[in-house]
This record gives sequence, structure tokens and C-alpha cells, in this order.
Amino acid sequence: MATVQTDQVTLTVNGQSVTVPKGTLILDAAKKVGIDIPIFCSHPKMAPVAVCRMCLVEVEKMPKLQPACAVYVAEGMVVKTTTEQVNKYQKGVLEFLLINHPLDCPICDKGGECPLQDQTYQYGPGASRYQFDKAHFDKSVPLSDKIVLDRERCILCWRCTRFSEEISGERELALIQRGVHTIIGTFNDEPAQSAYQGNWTEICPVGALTSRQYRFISRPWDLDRTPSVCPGCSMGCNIQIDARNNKIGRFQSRENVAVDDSWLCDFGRYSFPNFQRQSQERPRIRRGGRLEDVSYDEAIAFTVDGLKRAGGQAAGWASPADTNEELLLFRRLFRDVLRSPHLDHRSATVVDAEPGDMTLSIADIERLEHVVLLGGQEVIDAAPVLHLRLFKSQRKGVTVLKVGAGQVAEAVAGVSPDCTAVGILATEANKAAAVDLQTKLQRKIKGSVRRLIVTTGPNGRGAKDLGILPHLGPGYVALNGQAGTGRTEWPGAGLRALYVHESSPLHGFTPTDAESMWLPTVPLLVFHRFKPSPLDEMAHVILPGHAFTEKDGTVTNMEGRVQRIRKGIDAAWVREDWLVFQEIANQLGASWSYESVGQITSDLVRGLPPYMAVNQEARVLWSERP
Amino acid sequence: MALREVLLGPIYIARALLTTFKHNTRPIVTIEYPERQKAVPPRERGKHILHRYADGLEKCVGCELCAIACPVGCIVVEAAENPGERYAKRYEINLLRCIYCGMCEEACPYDAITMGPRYDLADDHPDKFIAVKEDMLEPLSASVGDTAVPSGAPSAQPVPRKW
Amino acid sequence: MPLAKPTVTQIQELAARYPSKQSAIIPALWAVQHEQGYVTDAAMSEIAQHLGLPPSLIEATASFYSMFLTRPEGRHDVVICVNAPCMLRGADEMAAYLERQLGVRDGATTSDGAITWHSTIECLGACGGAPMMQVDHRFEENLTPERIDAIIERLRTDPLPGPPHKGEGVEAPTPNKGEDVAQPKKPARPRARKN
Amino acid sequence: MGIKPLLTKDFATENLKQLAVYEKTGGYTGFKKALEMQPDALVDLVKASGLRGRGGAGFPTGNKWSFLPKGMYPRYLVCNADESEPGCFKDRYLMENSPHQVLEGILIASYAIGCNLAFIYIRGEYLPQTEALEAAIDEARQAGYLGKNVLGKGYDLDVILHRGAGAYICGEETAMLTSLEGYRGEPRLKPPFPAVKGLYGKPTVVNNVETVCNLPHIVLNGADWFKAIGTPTGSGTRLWCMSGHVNRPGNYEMENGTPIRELIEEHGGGVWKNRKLKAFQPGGASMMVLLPEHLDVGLDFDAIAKAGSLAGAGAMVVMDETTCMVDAARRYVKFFEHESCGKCTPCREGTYWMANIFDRFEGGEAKVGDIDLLLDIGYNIDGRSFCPLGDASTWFPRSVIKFFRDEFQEHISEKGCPFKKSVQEAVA
Repeated sequence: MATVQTDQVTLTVNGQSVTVPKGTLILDAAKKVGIDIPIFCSHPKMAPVAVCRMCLVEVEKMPKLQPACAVYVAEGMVVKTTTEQVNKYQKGVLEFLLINHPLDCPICDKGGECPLQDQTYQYGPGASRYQFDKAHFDKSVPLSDKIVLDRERCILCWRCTRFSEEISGERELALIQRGVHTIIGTFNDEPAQSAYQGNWTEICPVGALTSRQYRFISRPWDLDRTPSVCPGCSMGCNIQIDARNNKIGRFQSRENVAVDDSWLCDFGRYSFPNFQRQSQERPRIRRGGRLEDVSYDEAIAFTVDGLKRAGGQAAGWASPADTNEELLLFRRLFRDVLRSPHLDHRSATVVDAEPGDMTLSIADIERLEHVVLLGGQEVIDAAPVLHLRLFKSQRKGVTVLKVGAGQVAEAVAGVSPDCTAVGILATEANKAAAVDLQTKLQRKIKGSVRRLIVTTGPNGRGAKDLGILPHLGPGYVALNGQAGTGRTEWPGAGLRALYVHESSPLHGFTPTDAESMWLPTVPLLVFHRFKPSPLDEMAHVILPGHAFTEKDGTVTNMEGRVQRIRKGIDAAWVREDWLVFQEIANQLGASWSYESVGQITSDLVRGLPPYMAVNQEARVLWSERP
Repeated sequence: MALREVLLGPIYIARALLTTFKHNTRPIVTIEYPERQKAVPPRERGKHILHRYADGLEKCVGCELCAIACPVGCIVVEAAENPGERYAKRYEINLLRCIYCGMCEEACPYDAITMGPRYDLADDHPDKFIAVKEDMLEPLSASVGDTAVPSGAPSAQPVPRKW
Repeated sequence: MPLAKPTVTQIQELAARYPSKQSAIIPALWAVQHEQGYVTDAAMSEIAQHLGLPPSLIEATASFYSMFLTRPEGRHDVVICVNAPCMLRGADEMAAYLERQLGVRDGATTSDGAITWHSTIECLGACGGAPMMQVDHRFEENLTPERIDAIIERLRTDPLPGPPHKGEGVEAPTPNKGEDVAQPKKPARPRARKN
Repeated sequence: MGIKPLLTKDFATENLKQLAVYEKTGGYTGFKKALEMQPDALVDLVKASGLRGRGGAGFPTGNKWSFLPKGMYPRYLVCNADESEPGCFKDRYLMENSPHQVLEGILIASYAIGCNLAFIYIRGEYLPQTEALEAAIDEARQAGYLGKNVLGKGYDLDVILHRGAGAYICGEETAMLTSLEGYRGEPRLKPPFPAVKGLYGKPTVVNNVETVCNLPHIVLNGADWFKAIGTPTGSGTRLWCMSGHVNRPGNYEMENGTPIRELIEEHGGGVWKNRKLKAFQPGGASMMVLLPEHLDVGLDFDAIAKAGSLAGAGAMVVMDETTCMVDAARRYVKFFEHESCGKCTPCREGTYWMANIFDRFEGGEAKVGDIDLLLDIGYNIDGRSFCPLGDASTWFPRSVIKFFRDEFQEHISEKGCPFKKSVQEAVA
């Protein structure tokens, strides 16, 4: 990994002069001037090991070829990557790599996006001179319920074992045996437990580690790739939706140094079957106790009719997986059109949100001195990729203190008074304790104390920012005297209609016991959702909506970063959710005329200037408020 | 009618009959289609055949190289897993779009697809020109059919085979 | 079977001895091998527990070194070197003679469970006394067929396993080891198969 | 020139293993003298003596010590007793005959570099030697040479004897450190060199057993005395392990610069069975083969390097005219294949491939292009592998092909080994 220093060095790569910071690898310096050096073992997130020997280049005044992935640049260095010697050797090392590689590309999931395949085409020999039987190892070994390992294809680049050691710190995968018999595996071939196994398949430069879910699903060239954001949690990791024939094949990670650092957790990565549409259903209305298929217009008319009767007594619940654009319209439908303050996105009552909950950004964790994990594993479970960031910080020298949710005193005691930067991570449920801790720490230490509250759902933060709360308006403005009731208060609040909108089964409206008793008594229950759920049984109107992976829009992650999600699969027969909101609002007397999601986004930014951040994929900063 | 013509009449008839009988002795150029089929040269590029190994296992692993090699994009392959290994769950060729160039044959790493001798491809509905796997699979040989694969299910999932 | 108490104590002592407890892995594996005759997966996970390290690390290390056995072997082990310096002085003939006398192939254990023999191309460091073999970790140099006969005779009649290294071994002769030899509890896990 | 017992001069003494006997022969006086000196003076003394490492690379020991960064503690000394080079058995000889001499050398080196914890990494196969060293360490500890406040001089030192478990690669210094840390014995990237970042990430010196054995003598007799022995660039003596087709194989301590002829013909008693010398290897399995015409080369790092081979660990393997060079090369290649750690591609796959081809030669199935294929594989490994093991695996076979190409040709044309055939014919 390149470390940034102020002084620069100038070197020559293939005759081109390049100036890079001291401590840059030859590989990165060459990349800077567009010279590609083939690699297998080198990975930008891991320390160099130089085991595959693919990247050897000629460096003047050095007798042997040098690994470009492990040698740091020096002033006046002359590097040559295309000499006859290097070319001959590249052919040689590829021949070595292939002598015991099964070459079963036709049945390999990596075929088509395989670095070994690509580099063999580009640098390799046309034919092999190896005339013996290849060494045989076990094929399709179930490494866990998520990963299949093919030991014959493995070229022992150590990326997965290094990930296990350097990135996730679990040290679960290890090299076993030695020499040509070396294999990778878990202890005693026990199923791997790691929560980050999916990353192994992505960093594997051959088809040795592949996903069971994606097994034989598609060839890479068949995939339609859409950049989006992971629907798993509030971390907001960047993903790529790979779909074939309008069916999601997999989620791949997409590097965003500020958020995911190019990793995904298994919960998020393997959550995509939840977003698989089962059938082409139509809107339904309950008539005489039975649900009947109707047209959208009919269902909307029915809904409008009911809402009109309920007026200010209508409540709305939008899931924390809705886009900001949907939430904006949803809020305006209730607050402005229906004049109802009963809005919520939460599943339980939690302490009020405030801008101070996101003063610490994810990337800044690395630059702290001390991190307090209030609630310990709870926080990691709520956003698993945070663990990787914390482990990376730990390797950089940050002290990570894991304490129980109630152990504020211990946490205060654990931080020394001359710390300059302390961070607190906690879940929404422990927010009160986090604020308490922050105050106490601020009193104890000289430096800054910041906190990051892990919200629920991929857009839980957006819902708070946009005021999908019974007592706060957009931008955390108090609704003086106009506060409504929250979700937990609704049973018994005498409401006359409930509109539930959800676009992800992972963050849906799961009725509590009290709600199960209450829901059948509500005169109108509109269920606008993506996937069938038990709530269907009680709904009076069912409006099919788009899934998180089927729509365009923006979402805000826990640290307030606004990112775009895009339509990965197309469900054209389903009417856009925002369009449904607009039609309901217009039939109730509004005159909205949005034609695209983009127009709503512009309107959103106009009404809430900090959301300008969306155009830079940056964080929303509520700096003008305390 | 002139007398001359009347007198010459039998000669004309005889001449005509001669022509008729002459053709009788000539070699026949047509065949009794469809009862009989034309013999085709060995390299004829007709309707595709999907082959099997001697033990009845389908050769096709669903690698889609034929699909990507196809210049007109008439092949659709979807693979799936049969305990431990890969096979083509879906294999379809749009015979109306196919130009019978044989590139699929060239691309196949397992010699699973070849162009066969069948040339008479006519039907009454465009949908019927989508050849599915069952249409193209080689029939199981009698001995294999009895043992390796349950009868009545010629395209049943292939027998697991160790690579 | 769980490790004997003295072995566990020894592992804990070893962990305290080095600047890093991980360094104690190889000595701990030695201790286990002396107690049990070979290193099982169960023993490795126990070592991992005592050292507070992930078990994969123990296996990674144990499998790297050729002297750690993963399956039970005979009471005595005999290793004959056939690397070039020994080959020059007739090690091949001695190995062939040994094989004939023992009646089992390279790497196998005699039917009475007395001797497991290997030929190895890993130099044992006695090239000056070639041909040589290592009998229970002691060198027997300048071999002749007669000497081999005498050694085999001695080993066959010796009811106890070879003397463990005093510093590391736990004096625990395992009388029922012969049974283990006959029926390994667990087949060695699938490793590389070479053609 | 000639035999010059320096390290081995007292080896005839009975019970030299025992501390009392060793002390009687002048043992530990060197260490006592060293303790009177300043550590820096000791380093300078060793530098001035011109002592070069006896492990194989021949790097000047004093320089190695002075590379330790100033002021960085703790530091470690690791004594490399993982002698596994085929043909080499000198460290074993030193350790089993005079373990205290090894220990004294370690004490001096530790004191000179300022380390308080030294390690001896001994190979797993050397059980009697392990026991001898262990006994010596116990004795030394009781006598106050080890432990807290050594000999009342306020210097603390402990020695840990660490037993390996069968891996040739652990003789490579970084691999030895990795192994000592409990990991798989895989070599590490250099730089950083062990002197800067070695064992447990701390500055570390790795010295061979024979190297440290020289130290007591240098301290006692001074640098000039040591420098006077041997050649200008190779002071002192070396133990040469002679094996193979000689009448009297064994260890011979020779003054550096002595002609090889003297070692083989005089001390080794010449080639056995009155046969003719065909070739010899001066440095063990890895090193290139030399021919009878090189017999007058001196036993010295530089002279042997000039002749086209390397002195390595000082293992003289002598081969007579009946030796099948292809078979000899095959054994070595198989050895390297077995001992390759598998870390880097060229060594892991290349040695495996070469071993396969050599098996084909042995089986009589070799094809015409195989000789050039071997050379090409060798070219692709040499200088490309991670550590010298891969490079070294190609040196002997390539030099054999260079000098004895016709033997390879015969293996191809006669579909098998001509030497074995002639033996079989003779027997028949």
C-alpha cells in the first residue's frame, strides 16, 4: 500500500518519466502513466507479498528481475516492463501457473472475467509444453453454505488467506501442506463461519472460490450491470446489481473508499433473493371480504376515497428502505395534502434523531485515536462492514474499545484524558447512552468527541432527514404544537386509515402483537408494497410497488452520505411508486406534475439545501445547526 | 383438318410415346419425399445435434461459447448445477434466425454440438422453429437407455460424472 | 482423545517462554506427537485453545513440516536417506534390501506394528556415513545388509516405542498403540494426489 | 595451507561435551574476555578479523552485526543450526562434539550485538544434537554463563533452543524467523532485512553454527591472528564435509585456500575403488558441478566462485566415473521439489515440472526436446523465485547439462540409464 508522503520521486517507466510520492510501488507508478503490469497476488488493500511472480520487471542496476508489486520507487529508477527478458519470463510464469491448472474454463464461473484467462491471452504462451498429468486436488469442496472451493484451480496467490488475516482478522482460511501440494482451507475442512466470505470470491483471481448462489447462473457477458447501493443496512455500501434476463444473479461490490472500502458483508451480498419478483401481480381491492384484481386507477380511486374520509386521521408508515424522493412525496401527501401529522418510518420508539448523530464519518474512524463501540457486537451486527473498517483502524493503531450498552462508566475510564480524537459508535436503541457518554468524555478529554449512530435500513437516515417522523419536519425542525403520533401510539389513537409503504422485505412493516389486534379494526388499510407479506391478509387495498432494486432514486446512509440507487431490473407492469403517490395527491386536490424522479430530486434539494450533497455523492452536513 | 395431318397422326403419337418411353429408361432425379430422404454429404450443415457420451451423459456443459460465437445470436443457453457439475438446463436455437454457418460447432470445447444432416425444416408456425434441447439431443442408444437413464425421460438430468 | 495433563502444562509453559505465544506452536506440536504418537485434528484444536490462537493456524503450521505425523504409525520409525550423496554410496540397494526384509512398501507399517519405514530424499545430515538411516531419530550410519538385519531384529523385539526426546516428551508409552496402527480412527484427510 | 584444526582442535578430548572438560581446554575464557570489552569493540574486532558467514552466502559477519539500527531494542540473535543441505553435516559435528563451543560463540555474539534473548534453531532431525545442546545450556545456566546478571557483569542473557520439524527452507534466514514465530516456514520479502525487522519485527542477527564457533577463538587470539590464517578475502578455516565416492568421507577442517586436490586426494584418501574422479560439487546440493580440471582451485569463497561454482555450506560431494549424473541431478531436483515451500510460482511449479522430466529420463521415456526444455524451465526459475531455494534448484541440473549433455542424450537414445544397464549387464 502506498503511503502518502510529501516528497516526490521521479522515475522512468518504459521511457516515460513519471513523478510519484515516495513510497509508491513500481506497479502504481506504472499505472499512473497507463502502463499495465500483470498481477495476481497483489491487491491494493493488502500488503505486498510478491508470491505469484507475475509482475517481475526489469529495473536498471538490479541484477535480478524485480517484483513491481513489492518494490518501492526510488529517485532516478529506470523500469522496463516490455523487454524481451520480461516477455519471455511472463510467458514462463504463466506456463508454470497453468501446468497444474485444470483449464476447465467452460464450466468455471470465473470464465470471462478471470484475470488468469485474460492475462494468458495477453502475455501467455500459445501452447503448453507440459506433457504430464496435472496434479489433482479436490474439486467443488463446500467451504461453507455460501462458498464453493475448487482446489485445482487455485494458483495460491494468497489473496483470500491474506484477506482473512489482514482485512477481516478472522484468520479462518489458511494454507495447508507445502510445495506443490499446498491447498487453502479452513481448519479440518469445517464450514467457514466468516461474515465476509463473499469477498473471497471477488478477490480470487481464478475460479477457485466461487459463490454457491451464483453457481452456473450466468456468463459475465450476459450480465446487465447496474451501479447501486446495498439494501442490507444503513452502511450504504456501493454495489453493482448483476442481472440476467431481468433476474438478479448477484451483488458485486463497487469500491467507495469513503464507505465500504471495496468490501461487502455476506448479509448484504447474499440478500438479493429477497428482491426477486415472484409473479406479475395486479392491484387488489377487498370487496366483500375477498381481494379482487383491479386496475391501478381503480385501486387508486378506492384509496383516495378512503383517505378523503379519514383526512387528518390518516396515518402513514414509510419503510426506511424507500428512496428520498418517495419519502418527500409521502411526507407532502400526508402533511400538506391530507393535513395529517401521523407519520413514521420506525419500528419502535427510539430516542429522537438529531444532526449530531452523524458528526463522525465512516472513513474518519481510521483517523481517530480511540473508538468506543457502545453495545459491542450489536453495532457490528447492525452494520457488518463496520467491522472491517474497525479492524483496519486497529491495524493502523486506533484503540477499539468494546463495551456493553450500559457500561458508560467503563468506557469513560478506558479513554485516557490526553486523547485528541475519540469516536463513539452505537445503534439507535443505545443513542441515549451514546449521548451521555459523549458528554462525559467531552468533559474528560481535550480533543474532539464525535458520534455515529447506526440507523436502521438503507435509508433510515434519509427518512429522519426528510421528516418522516411524527414530531419533526424536514431538517430536524420541531413541529411545534402540530406533532402527531408515532407508530407505537397508533393502536388506540383512533386512526381511520393507515397507509403502509415498503419496498424491501428486509425492512418491512412487521406488526407487533398490539398492532395485530388493532389493524383489523382500522377502516382503511392501504398496503403499497413490493413483496407479499402477512399484512396482505388485513389490507383493504394492495398496491404492488417496486423493489429497492427496481427503482431510481437516492438514499442516505447512516453518516448522511446521499447516494444514488438505480433500476437494476425492470418490472414495467408495476406503476412507479412516486407516480402512485402523485396520483393520489392530485385526486385529493393537489396539483403535482412531476415527470421523472430527477425532477423530484431537484425539488428535494431546493427545499432542503444540505441535500445538494446528492450531486457529489457527499455527506449531508447540517453544520448550521448545533 | 387437313388430310395430311390425319395421315401423319399416328406418327406424332408414336413420336410422343417415344419421348415418354425414353424418359422411362432415364435415371430418376426426384425422390419420394417424405417417405424417403435425400442422402446428404457428410459435411452438410443442417439442423444441430447435441451429443452424448457413451454412458448417456450429455456432452454439453452449458458454457455458452456457442452462444457468443454465433454471429446472429440465435442460441440461448442457461446452465444449472446437477450435483457437482454443470449442464445446460435450457438450450434453444432459433432456427429461423440461424444461418447454418457452423460457428457454434467450431466454438464448442466439448464437441457437444455439431451440424446434423437434417435439412427439411418446414413448419406451420414460427414458434415451432425454436428448437429446444429435447429436439436436438441425440437419442440414447438402446443399451444406455435401459440402464443409465430412466426410460421415457430422454432428457432427464445427466448422470453425475466425476471430472 | 484429550491431551494428557502434563502435555497441557508443558504447552502452557512453552507459551510463556517465548516473546510471542505463537512461537510455541511447533514445540507444542512436538509435545503432542510425543504423547500421542501423531497429531490429530482434535489435538490441534486443543493446542489452539491453550495458546489462544485460531485452529487454522495450527493446522497450517503442522501440515507444513514433514516431521509431524497425521496418522498413527508403528512403534519404531525408520527413515532411510536416498538423496544423491547417500545414493552414491549405495543407499538405493540398502533401501531395496530394507523393503525386502520388512516386506512392506515405503511409508507402510509392518504387520506386527513394530516398524514404519520411509525412504526420504530429504538429507538427514550424515552424508559422511552414507548409506545411513535414522532409527527413532538416532543415526545408524555405514549400513550393510547385516547391520540392517540386526537393527530390524532389535526393533521387532523391542516392545516399547522409540525413546522420546527427554526434554519434550511426556513419558507415556501407549501400550494400545498397536491397535491404532491396525485401524486408523480417521482416514487422513484428502490431500493432494499426485499422478 | 592444509588441515588446520581450529574449531576442532580439542575434539579428540574425551567428554568434551561436559562443561568442566570444556573449561579445561580453555573454554569460556573467550567469553570472559569478551565480557571485559565494550560491545562495539567486539563488533570492530570481528569486522577486522574478516570472518565471513559459514552458512553459505559468505557475508562478512561483523558487517552483518553493524547493520543493526542504533538504539532499537530488544534485539535477537538466532543461531542457524538448521543444517539441511544435502552433503552437509558440519554443524551436526560441531554440536555433538562440542556444544559448549557453539554456546560460547552465541554468548559472545549476543553480548556484542546487545541481545538478551538468543535462539538456536536446530533442525528436527538432529535429536542427539538437540539433547547435547540442551544439556550444555543447562550446565551453562548453572555455571552462571546464562541467565540474569551473567558472571556478575550485569548482563542478562537467555538462550532458547527451538527445534524445527523437517523443512529445508527454514535454513533460509527469513524463513527461519517465520518458522520461529510459529508460522509456516515461508521466506519473507527483503527488504526489510532481518537486521532491521526480523524476529517479532525486531532487529535480528542470524548466524550459522560454524560462524559463531569461530568467535571464541577470534576474541582470544585477536583479529590479526585470524586474518593470518587462510586467504586475504577468506580468513580462517572451514569445515569441509566430504561425502560420496572417496575412501575416507567425513569432516575436515581446512585452512581457506587449500587446493581441493589436497582435500580429496590426501585427506579423503582419493576416489574409492581406484576409480577415476568424474565430478565434484564444492557446496552441497544446490551448487554447480566442477570437473577434475578444477581440482587445483583453492577452498575459498571467491576462488570457487571464479571457477563457476559456489562454496556454499562447504559440502564436498565427490562422484566417480560410474556415477550417472542424470540420476544425481534427479535426486537433487526431487529434493528441491519436496522442500519447496510453495510460496512462489516458479519454484513450486518449476521444480515439480523438472522432477517430472527427470523421472521421464530415469524411466527411459525422455523425448528429444527434453534437455532444452529443462534448460528453459531452469532459466524461468533462476533469478525469478522468491528466495534462493528456487534459484539453487536449477544450478546443479543446468551445470550438469552443460558438462554432461551427452549423458542426457544417451538416456534418450538408449531409452533408459546407460549406467544402470551396464551394471545389469555386468551382473548378468
